[in-house]
Amino acid sequence: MKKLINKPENVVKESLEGLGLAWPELIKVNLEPRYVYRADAPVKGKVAVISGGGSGHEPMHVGFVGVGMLDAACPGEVFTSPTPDQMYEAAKKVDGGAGILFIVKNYSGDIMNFEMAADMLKGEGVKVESVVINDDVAVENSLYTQGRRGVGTTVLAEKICGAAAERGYSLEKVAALCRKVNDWGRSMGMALTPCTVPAAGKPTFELAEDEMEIGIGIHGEPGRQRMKLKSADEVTEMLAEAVIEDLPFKAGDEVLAFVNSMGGTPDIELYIVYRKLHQILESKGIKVARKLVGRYITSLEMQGVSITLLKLDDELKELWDAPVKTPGLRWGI
Amino acid sequence: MKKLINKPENVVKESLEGLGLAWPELIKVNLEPRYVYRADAPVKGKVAVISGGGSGHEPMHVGFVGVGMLDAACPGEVFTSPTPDQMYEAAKKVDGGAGILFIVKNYSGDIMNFEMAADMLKGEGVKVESVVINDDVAVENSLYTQGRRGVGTTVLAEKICGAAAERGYSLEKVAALCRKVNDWGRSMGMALTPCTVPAAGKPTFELAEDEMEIGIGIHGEPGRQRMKLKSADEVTEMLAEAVIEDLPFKAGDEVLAFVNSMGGTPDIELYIVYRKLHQILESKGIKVARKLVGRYITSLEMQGVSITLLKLDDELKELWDAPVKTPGLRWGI
Amino acid sequence: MAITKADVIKFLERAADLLRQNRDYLTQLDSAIGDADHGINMDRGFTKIMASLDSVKDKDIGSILKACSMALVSSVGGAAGPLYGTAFMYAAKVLDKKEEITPEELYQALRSALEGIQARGKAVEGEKTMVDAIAPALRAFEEKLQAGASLKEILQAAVQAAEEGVKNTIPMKATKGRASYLGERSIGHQDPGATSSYLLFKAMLDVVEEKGG
Amino acid sequence: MAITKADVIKFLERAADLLRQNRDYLTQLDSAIGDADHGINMDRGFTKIMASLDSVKDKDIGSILKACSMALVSSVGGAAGPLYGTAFMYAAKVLDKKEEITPEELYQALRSALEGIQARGKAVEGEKTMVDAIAPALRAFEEKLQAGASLKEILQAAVQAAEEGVKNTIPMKATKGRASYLGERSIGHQDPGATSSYLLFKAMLDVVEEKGG
Ligand SMILES: Nc1ncnc2c1ncn2[C@@H]1O[C@H](COP(=O)(O)OP(=O)(O)O)[C@@H](O)[C@H]1O
Ligand SMILES: Nc1ncnc2c1ncn2[C@@H]1O[C@H](COP(=O)(O)OP(=O)(O)O)[C@@H](O)[C@H]1O
Ligand SMILES: [Mg+2]
Ligand SMILES: [Mg+2]
Ligand SMILES: [Mg+2]
Ligand SMILES: [Mg+2]
Repeated sequence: MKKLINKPENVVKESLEGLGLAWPELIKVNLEPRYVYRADAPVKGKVAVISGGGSGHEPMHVGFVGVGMLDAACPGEVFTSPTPDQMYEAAKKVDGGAGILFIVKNYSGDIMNFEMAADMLKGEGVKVESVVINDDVAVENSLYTQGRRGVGTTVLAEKICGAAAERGYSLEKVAALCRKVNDWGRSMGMALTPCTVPAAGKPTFELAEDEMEIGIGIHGEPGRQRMKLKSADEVTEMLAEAVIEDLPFKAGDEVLAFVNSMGGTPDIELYIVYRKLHQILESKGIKVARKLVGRYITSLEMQGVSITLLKLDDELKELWDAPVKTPGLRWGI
Repeated sequence: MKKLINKPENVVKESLEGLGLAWPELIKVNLEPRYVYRADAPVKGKVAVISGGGSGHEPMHVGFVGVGMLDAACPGEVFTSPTPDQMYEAAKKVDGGAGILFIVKNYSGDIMNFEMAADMLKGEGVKVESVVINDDVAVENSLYTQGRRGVGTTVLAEKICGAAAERGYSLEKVAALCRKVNDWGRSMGMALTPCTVPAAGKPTFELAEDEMEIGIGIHGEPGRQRMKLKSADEVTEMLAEAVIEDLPFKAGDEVLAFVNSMGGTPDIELYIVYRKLHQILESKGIKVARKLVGRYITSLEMQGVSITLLKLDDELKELWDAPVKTPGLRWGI
Repeated sequence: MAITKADVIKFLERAADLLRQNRDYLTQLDSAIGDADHGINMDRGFTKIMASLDSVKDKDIGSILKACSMALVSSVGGAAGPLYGTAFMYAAKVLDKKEEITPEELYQALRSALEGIQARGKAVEGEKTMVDAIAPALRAFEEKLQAGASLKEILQAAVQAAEEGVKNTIPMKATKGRASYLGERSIGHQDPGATSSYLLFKAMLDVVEEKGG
Repeated sequence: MAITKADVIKFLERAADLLRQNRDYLTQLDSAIGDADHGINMDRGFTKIMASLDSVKDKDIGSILKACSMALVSSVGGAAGPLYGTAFMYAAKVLDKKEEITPEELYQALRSALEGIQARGKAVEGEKTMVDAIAPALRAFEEKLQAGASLKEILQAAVQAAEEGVKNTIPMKATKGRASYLGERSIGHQDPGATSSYLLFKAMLDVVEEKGG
């Protein structure tokens, strides 16, 4: 395992300390229990948007705390859901009196831990709404299973709901908006290489030099299919087709096209994928009204890419464009 | 070689096409010869700031074209200097009548190609100033050699000079400012893993599972020393000490601390390095007045990190804070 | 033969040891169909239990198990944290104020623990989870209990049933938890959570066997 | 024996072939002390020359070499592009309007080319660059020329001197170009640019030998 770390067991803690030292104007870091929160929290009268999940997906979530996005983020160990006390304490810290929105990715661990925190808070009279993001089309959707994983749409939901909260939307309205974003967003990812959880010390899976994994999860969970490495255009087609036909996205739709690096894939490759995605969408009469290209929801150093499409209306466009100032996403201020 | 590409020979072209499709509101892409330029160029009466170099270091340089930073960038093949016709054509396109500043990294190829372009432009009466960035303390500085490589300070110079040009600084003043940034900036990098130039198909160098390369160049050039892998804190100390003692940076100085990923190193590790750097600087009485943490000057998918320190005065701080809107760096607008 | 508070503490210590020894094994099982952290998670949780025992070890068994629940919930995370945390919490309720417990009370506590797991995780048998080790173990427990067997015999039967339950998860297709994302591809792999549940039964048996009960 | 325009074209074709064949070799040399692109760069440049020959092949030799210069400058990039581009430009000046050239004129053109390289790159012999192949080759060329040798003999001597020049770069410490960043660590490696220069001399010899001159 080759990483710039000290001890595996200190990775999350030291990284959070670094984040706090780097961005004192934006965020504060609480270490016991672990959460990152807006330096100016609580913002009176504003719905507080909180998310969290395993670490190793940075900038998501801790890098999205700040103005116009998250009020707090609760990082678990690498790829492990955070514990209820983290969400409970974070919520107490950032509660501005207008209620708390939990944005939860659909993993049984995340669901259960956020649920326990919500129960604790509700017991104390705090208004809490939880919205579960489950946008990964790689996973068969079924009433009889855990359902789809939450992936790329989470980033977009955090931005859009953060902007809505900043504008004074009520808790019910922010939660409804979050559900709309989840309903309108679809994703799928793939990996060229695995990643190594520091505490585990060896790669989560293995891929031969000429293989790739289609439909990979953001924790290195095996995907839909392992197959021979294909060209960027072919990979993009595979991912885009699966995503487009799932909603389905149709001619005349306006979308946000999000091309995301799993961590190790550099910009030069991301833009080759973006190029093809843009061409595919145009050829189908789907208009790319907004885009996001970069590393936003990662799996440590894994090489690979994910594609997320989000259908847009005027409300979503306006909220997407609203100013945001976080370590990981910033514009307008 | 595992990459999301189509054909090695099309990597730069297709990536530029993708960049252009993604950011039409900011930039335009010219393919023959290759350069990326501000969509609103030429800006009348403004000094045009142009840089360029081999591709593979994205977002530098093409990702830094836009408002408040570069007017144009000329990308060569991967890790290969661009050709003079690129800089010549780009300069003609963005010349607003106030002259052209070339920001050139100190590699013989870059120097010679920019020099040829400058000669061609001067022959036509265009005012051109060239400033060479040579901030890499890993390389011994000597009158009798090529001198130091240009690395991390280039990013800072492009931001600061871009802001100055936007504010109406004259060509002479922007060039003088650029020299000041170069004089006050120092960098050093290291690698955990090599990278693979697409056209070459295999890694530029090899490192054993327990080895790292200290003082690596951004093209995978061997560095000062190959040694056993050390902890993040030890690596940070090694880089920071070399950088600090070179200027030297002293107690009471204000600095911009820039922790840069070589491409494949994820945020979670970068912030562990930032943490230690911040602690080292504080312990020496050097004040971190500004910071930049992320992937800004990369070597494809190489894992590793570089540290750049830039001494700051009020002018540099103000120009650093000025609004910038490019694909790779954005704030304030 | 009654189970004393000292036995409960020994059980926790033995469980912590077993989970530490099987840390890599559990993690490896989880890497095949999950995210390669189950052993790390369980080890972290029981290390936390060990660290928090000192302040509660003089209280009643219910209080001790409640402290374990808090330790697990606040340190394990993932799916296993809330599930095992809830299990200990439900068991603690049954054993509230007890300084000693009978095999019958142990059975009631374990039943309650399983109810907690199912209330939290909504899994039934056959979904390739820890329930597939615990439910058969409890059936074996009950049978032997009613037949008047010794605690040692009871736990031997429970451990054996748990072990079979673990093996039975191999051909199952997961429909709960992270492994369910794999669909058909989850078939052929042993469930890590069922395996850690088996280890907890094994820890109980070890303590009773050592005691010579 | 005079060198015709057809010979010049054959030389360019042969050079393109040789550089294509040695693409990986040159790149590998560059990966040891540079950035692993020299073979790729040279191949790209001479491929561009081949593509641009059609439109100039009926003009004089000077014009052909000037077109080569433009092709190299606008396609090679790196250090080699300006250096070889300038070399061809300087050679073209000497051979302006010529339809045929004598060995003496060839010598003058090559001298001028070296001057161009040194004006552009500021390197002198001993700095571990292409100059270390070209300069000794031209000394051998001049010596044989003055001794009245045939063009074939002249070029054989030049190629041999270039080859020795290439070998002599191995123990040198680079003080120009990308390899100079390595300082002492550049010692022990053969310079890629010197090697490509040797190949250009070799291409000239091959054409003359084939012609039977
Ligand atoms: N809904 C559920 N009900 C019961 N057990 C579950 C459920 N979801 C997951 N599990 C158990 O949890 C185990 C995984 O635990 P762990 O790896 O620690 O958590 P995570 O999956 O969040 O990484 C699985 O092997 C399974 O036995
Ligand atoms: N200043 C110089 N003068 C003469 N030759 C040089 C000079 N700098 C570099 N070279 C030659 O260029 C070669 C490298 O060319 P190439 O790899 O194409 O360019 P780059 O170093 O920019 O990648 C070196 O091997 C050396 O022979
Ligand atoms: Mg987990
Ligand atoms: Mg090069
Ligand atoms: Mg797991
Ligand atoms: Mg080179």
